[in-house]
Amino acid sequence: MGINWFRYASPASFYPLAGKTIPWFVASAVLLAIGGLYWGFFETPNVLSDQKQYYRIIFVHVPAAWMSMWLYVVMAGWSLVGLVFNTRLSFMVAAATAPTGAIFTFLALWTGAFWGKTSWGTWWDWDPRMTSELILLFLYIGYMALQSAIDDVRRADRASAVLAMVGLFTIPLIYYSVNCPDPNQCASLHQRSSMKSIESNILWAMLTMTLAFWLYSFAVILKRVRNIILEREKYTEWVNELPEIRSQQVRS
Amino acid sequence: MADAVLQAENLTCIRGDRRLFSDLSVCVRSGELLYLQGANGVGKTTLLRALCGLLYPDEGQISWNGKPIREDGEEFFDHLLYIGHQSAVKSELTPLENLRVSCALGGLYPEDGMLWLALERVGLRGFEDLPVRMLSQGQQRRVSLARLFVNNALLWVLDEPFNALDADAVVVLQEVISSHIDQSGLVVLTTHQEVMLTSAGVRHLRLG
Amino acid sequence: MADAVLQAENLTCIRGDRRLFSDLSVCVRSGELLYLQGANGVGKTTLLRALCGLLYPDEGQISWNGKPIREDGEEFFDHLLYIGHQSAVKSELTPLENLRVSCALGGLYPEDGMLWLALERVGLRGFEDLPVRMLSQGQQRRVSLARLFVNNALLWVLDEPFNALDADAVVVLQEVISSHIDQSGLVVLTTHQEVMLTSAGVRHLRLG
Amino acid sequence: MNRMWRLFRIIVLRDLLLAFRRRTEILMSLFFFVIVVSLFPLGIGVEQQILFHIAPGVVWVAALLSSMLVLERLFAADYADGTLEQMLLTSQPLSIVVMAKVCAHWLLTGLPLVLISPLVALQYRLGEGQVLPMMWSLLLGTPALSMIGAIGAALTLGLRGGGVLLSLLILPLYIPVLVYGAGAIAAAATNAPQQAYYMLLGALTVLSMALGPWATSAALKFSLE
Amino acid sequence: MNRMWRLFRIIVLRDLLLAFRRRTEILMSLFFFVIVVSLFPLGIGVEQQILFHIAPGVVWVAALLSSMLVLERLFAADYADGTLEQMLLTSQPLSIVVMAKVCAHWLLTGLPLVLISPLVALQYRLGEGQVLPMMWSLLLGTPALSMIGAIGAALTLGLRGGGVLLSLLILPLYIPVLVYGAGAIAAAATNAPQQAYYMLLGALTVLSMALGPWATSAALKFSLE
Ligand code: HEM
Ligand SMILES: Nc1ncnc2c1ncn2[C@@H]1O[C@H](COP(=O)(O)OP(=O)(O)OP(=O)(O)O)[C@@H](O)[C@H]1O
Ligand SMILES: Nc1ncnc2c1ncn2[C@@H]1O[C@H](COP(=O)(O)OP(=O)(O)OP(=O)(O)O)[C@@H](O)[C@H]1O
Ligand SMILES: [Mg+2]
Ligand SMILES: [Mg+2]
Repeated sequence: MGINWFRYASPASFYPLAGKTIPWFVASAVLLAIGGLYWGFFETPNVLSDQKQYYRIIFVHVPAAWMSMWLYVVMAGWSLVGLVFNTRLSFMVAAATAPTGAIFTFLALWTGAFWGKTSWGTWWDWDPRMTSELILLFLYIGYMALQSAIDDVRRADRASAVLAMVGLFTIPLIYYSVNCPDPNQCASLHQRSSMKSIESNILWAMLTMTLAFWLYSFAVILKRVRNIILEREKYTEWVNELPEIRSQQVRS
Repeated sequence: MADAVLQAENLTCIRGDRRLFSDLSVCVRSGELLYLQGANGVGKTTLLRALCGLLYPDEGQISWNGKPIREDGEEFFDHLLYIGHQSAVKSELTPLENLRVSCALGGLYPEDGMLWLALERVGLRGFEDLPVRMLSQGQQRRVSLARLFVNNALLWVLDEPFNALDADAVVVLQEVISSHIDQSGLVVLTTHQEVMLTSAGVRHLRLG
Repeated sequence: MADAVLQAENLTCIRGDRRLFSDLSVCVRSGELLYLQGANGVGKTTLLRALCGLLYPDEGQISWNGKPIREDGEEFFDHLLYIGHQSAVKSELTPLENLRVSCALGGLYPEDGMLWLALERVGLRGFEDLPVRMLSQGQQRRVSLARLFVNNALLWVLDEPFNALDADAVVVLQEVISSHIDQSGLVVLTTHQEVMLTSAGVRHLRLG
Repeated sequence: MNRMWRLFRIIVLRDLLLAFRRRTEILMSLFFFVIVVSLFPLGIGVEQQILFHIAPGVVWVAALLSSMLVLERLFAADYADGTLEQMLLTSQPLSIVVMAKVCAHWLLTGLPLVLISPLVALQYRLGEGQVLPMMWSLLLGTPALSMIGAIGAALTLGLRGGGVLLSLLILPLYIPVLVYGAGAIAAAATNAPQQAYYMLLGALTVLSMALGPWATSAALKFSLE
Repeated sequence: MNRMWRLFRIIVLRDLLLAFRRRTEILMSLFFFVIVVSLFPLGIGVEQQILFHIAPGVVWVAALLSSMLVLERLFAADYADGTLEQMLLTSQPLSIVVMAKVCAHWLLTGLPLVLISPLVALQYRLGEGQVLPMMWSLLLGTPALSMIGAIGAALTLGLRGGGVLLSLLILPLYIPVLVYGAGAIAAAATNAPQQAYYMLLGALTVLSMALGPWATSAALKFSLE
C-alpha cells in the first residue's frame, strides 16, 4: 500500500501540513537567493563587460522569466486535476499560483525593460520574447479577473480552470506565431537557444536563483492556499477548532 | 405510460452562508403531484432546480427510476419538462416560433397544426403572429406555458406557473395538470396562490 | 393631507392594431382605491402607465388636481409613487443601497434607521446586506415594495404588487395599502389575486 | 439647487458603487485600451518608423473604442430593470440624472486612460515631448466622448442590436475629437504649437456638455414611451 | 445523428431569424468593421506609404473587434430569458447547441467581412494581388475567431461588466489568428508565397473547432449552476 494521496487532498489535513512546511521553504529560499546573488554578483567574470555591469540583472531577469512560464504550466496542471478528479484543493492551489506567476511575469518585464533601457537605450521593443511575455501577463490578469468577477466559488474555480487550460493550449501557438510571424522563413531557421553559448558559471548562478525563486513560490503559494482554505471553510468545524481561529474568537 | 419514480435522498443545499435544507428526502411516483410550499426564500426554487439537475446539491443524490440523474442525463432529460421563473421566450419571435423552438429543444418536432392548437388552448388565439414583445405580461407567461399542451414528458417541474395569469388561465392550467396526473404523469410544482387540484395523488411538502 | 384628485377623461389607447379602451373616464380622490380588473392583455398595465405619464394616451386627458399632468410634471411627480412589473432594483447592490437610491429618486433622503425599519417591515431582516442577486424571486420583489414604507407620496400606482409574494407578505402589503387610504391617500392597483382590502373607499373598474 | 445637487451626487455615487461591486469593470476599459494598443504592432509588424507615425491615431482610436464599449451599458441596465422609468418620474429635471451618469462614466473610462497613456508612449517609443500632449489631449477630449456617447446610448436604448447601432451613430460624431486629439499628439512630434488643438478639443467638450444633457434626456423620454 | 442534425438546424435557423428580426444586427458588425477601418486614416493622416503598410494590421484588428462586439450577446440573451437552461435540459449533447450558435454567429459576422473586404483594399489602395489573399485569410481565420470567442462568452456569461472582461480574456487568444492573417496579406504585398499562412490559419480553425465546443459547453454548465 502506498501513501493515500487523497488524504492530503482534503483541506483539513493539508492545512496543518502546509503550515509546517512553509518556514522551511522560506528559509531555504532566502539562503539560496543570497548565495545565488552573491555568486552572480561577485564570483562571475566580467564576460559581458562591454554591456557594463548592468548585465547582472540577468540573474533576476531570466529566472523570473522561466518561473513565469513554469508557473502557468503548474496552474493549468492543477486546474486539469481539479476538473478531472473534482478535488477542491487543486482549484485552490491553481488560484493561489496565479498572483505569484503574474508577479514573476511583471518582474521579468520590468527587469528586461530596465536592462533594455541601459543597454539598448529603449524601454520596449516588439521583440518576440518580450511580446509573448507581455501576452502571458495578459493571460494571468485575465485569469485573475475572471476569478474575481465570479462570486460563486464553485463556478469561479471551474470557469477559471477552463480558461487556464485553453490558455495553455494557446501559449505555444502564441509564442510560435509572435516569434515567427513569417512561417516561410521560420521553417528553415532553427530556434537558437542561448543556453549552450552561456558561460557555465553564469548558468549555475542563474539556476541557483531559479531554485530560490521556486522555493519562494512554494512558500507564498502554500501561504495563500492556507488563507483560501480559511476563507472558504470558515463554517466548518475543524476550522473553528484551529487554535489561531479560537484565539481570535476569544479576543473579539 | 410506464411506472416512473423520481427520488431524492438526503439532499442538502447551502446557498451563500445559509443552509436552506438538509437531509431532505422526497419521492414522487407516476400519478402523483408534489406540491411544494413555503415562505419566500426558503428554497423552493433551489430544490426544483436541483431536482432537474440544473444545480448540484451540496450533499445527497437524486435518481430517476433508480439511476442517478447525473449519470443518465440523456434519458432523464427526455422525460423532463421544466418551466421556471424565467419564461425562456424570445421577445422578437412570435408565439408560434417560440413554441416551435422550445419543442425542438425538448426533442419534439410537431406539425404547425398542433402548435396552433396548443396556443389556442392557452388563450393566445389571434396573437400567434405578433412578436412576443408586444404581448402583455400574462400573455408572455402563457406562451411558455403552451409547452404543457405539446410534449411527451413524464415529469413536469413547474416553478410558480400561475404567476401573472388571470383567473381563466389558472383554471385551464389546473385542468391540464390534473389530467397529466390522471394519465400517470409526475408533477412537482410550487406556487403561492391557492390552487384547487382535483386529482387524488396530491402530496404536500412544506419547506422552512 | 390635502384633498387630491386624479382624473382621466375620455382616454383612448391603441397598441399596435388593437384599440384597448376608448372613451374611458375615471376619477380617484383622496381616501379611495381604484382596483383595476380584467383578463390578461386587456390593457391594465397600459392604463396604469398612462396615468403615471409614462405613456401618452392616443386621446384624452389626465389631470392631477385639475392640472394636466403633462404641463405640471414636477409637482405631480413629487406626489407619485409607481411600482411596476419591473422591480427597478439593481442586482449588485444590497437591499439597503437599493432602497436608498430609490428614495433619492423620489426626492427623499431618510436616515438609515428608517430604511432598516422599512426593510424589516417587508420581512427582509437579515438580508439587508446581501446583494439582491442572491435573494429569491419573492425577496427581490419585496425590496422594491419596501418603498411603500418610506415615502411621502399621495398617489400610489401599483401594477400587480402581489406577484411572487407569499401569503404573509400579501397580508402586510394589504395592511399598508389600507392604512394609506385611511390616511386619505390615493391608490390605483391591479392584481389577478383575490385580495381583501378592508378599507371603505374601494372602487372597482373592470376593463375589457 | 440643493436638491438637484444631492440627486446628482447620489447617482454618481451609485454608479461608482455599482462599478466597484462589479469589480472588474473599472479596470477593464483600461485593459481593453492597453490590449488594443498592443495588438497593432503585432498585426503591422514592428518597423520603428511606422509605429512612431501611427501612434497618435492608434491611441485615439483605442480611446474611442474603449469609451464606446462601456457606453452601451450606460442606460441599458437601468432600462432593463425599470430604474430608468423611476428616474423619469423624478420631479428633478432628467438632465441632472444624465449629467450624473455621464460624469460617472467619464470617471470610470476617461480618466484612467489619461493616467495610463504614458505607458503607450513607451510602447510606441514616442519622444518625451509627446507624453504631456498625449495626456492633455485625452484629458480635454474624453469628456466629449462620454457626452456624445450618451446621446447615442439614449437613442439606441432598448433597440435590439443596439450596441452596434450605437457605434454606427456615434463614431461619425467622434471624428472631430479623433482628428484634433490625434493632431495634437502628432504636432508635438514636430514641436509644432499644439494650443489650437487643445482649444478646439476644449470647445468640443464644452459644446457637448451644453447640448448633450438636453438631447440625451429628450432621447430617453422617447425611448421609454 | 438525425436528431442532432435537426436540433442543429433549428437553432441555426432560429438565430438567423432572430438576427433578421432585429434587422440592424446583421448589417451592424459589418458597418462597425467599415467604420473602424475608415477611422484610421483620419487619425493617422493619409500618407500613402504608411497606409499601405498598416492595412493588413488594421483590417485584422478591425475584424477581431467587430467579431468580438457581437460575441458578447452570443449567449447573453438566451441566458437572461432562461432559454439556455432549457438548452441544458436537452437530451442532445450541449456541444451541438454550441456549434449551431457559433455557426450562426459566423454567418452573421464573419462571412460579411469576407465579402466586404475588397472595399477596404480600395480605401487603402492595396494592389490587386492583395485582394484575394485578404479574402482568403479572412475566410479561413474568422471561424476560429467565432469559436474562440464563444469560449470566452460562455466563461463570462452573466458576469457584470462581462463585455469588457470578455475582451480581456479572448483578445490574447486571438493573437495567432491576427498575426498569420495579417501576415498573409502582408506577404502578398511582396509577392511572397502565402500558402504557409493559409495552412496555419486553417489549422487554427480546425483546432478550435475540435476543442472549442467541448470547452464552451463545460463553461456554460459551470455558468448556469
Ligand atoms: C531589453 C533588454 C533585454 C535584454 C538584453 C535581454 C536579454 C536576455 C538574455 C540574455 C536572456 C537569456 C537568454 C536565454 O537564456 O535564452 C534573456 C532571457 C529572457 N528574456 Fe530577456 N532581455 C531583455 C529584455 C527582456 C524583456 C523586456 C523581456 C520580457 C518582456 C524579456 C524576456 C525574456 C525571457 C522570457 C527570457 C527567457 C527566455 C528563454 O530562456 O528562452 N527580456 N533575456
Ligand atoms: N446565487 C445565490 N447565492 C447565494 N444565495 C442565494 C442565491 N440564490 C438564492 N440564494 C438564497 O437561497 C434562498 C432560497 O432561494 P430560492 O430562490 O430557492 O427561494 P424560493 O423558496 O424559491 O423563494 P420564492 O418564493 O421567493 O421564489 C434565498 O434565501 C436566497 O437568499
Ligand atoms: N409595445 C407594444 N406594441 C403593441 N402592442 C402592445 C405593446 N405592449 C402591449 N401591447 C398590447 O396591449 C395589450 C395590453 O397590454 P397590457 O400590458 O396593458 O395588458 P395587461 O392588462 O396589463 O395584461 P396582464 O394582466 O397580462 O399584465 C396587449 O394585448 C398587448 O398585445
Ligand atoms: Mg422561487
Ligand atoms: Mg399587466
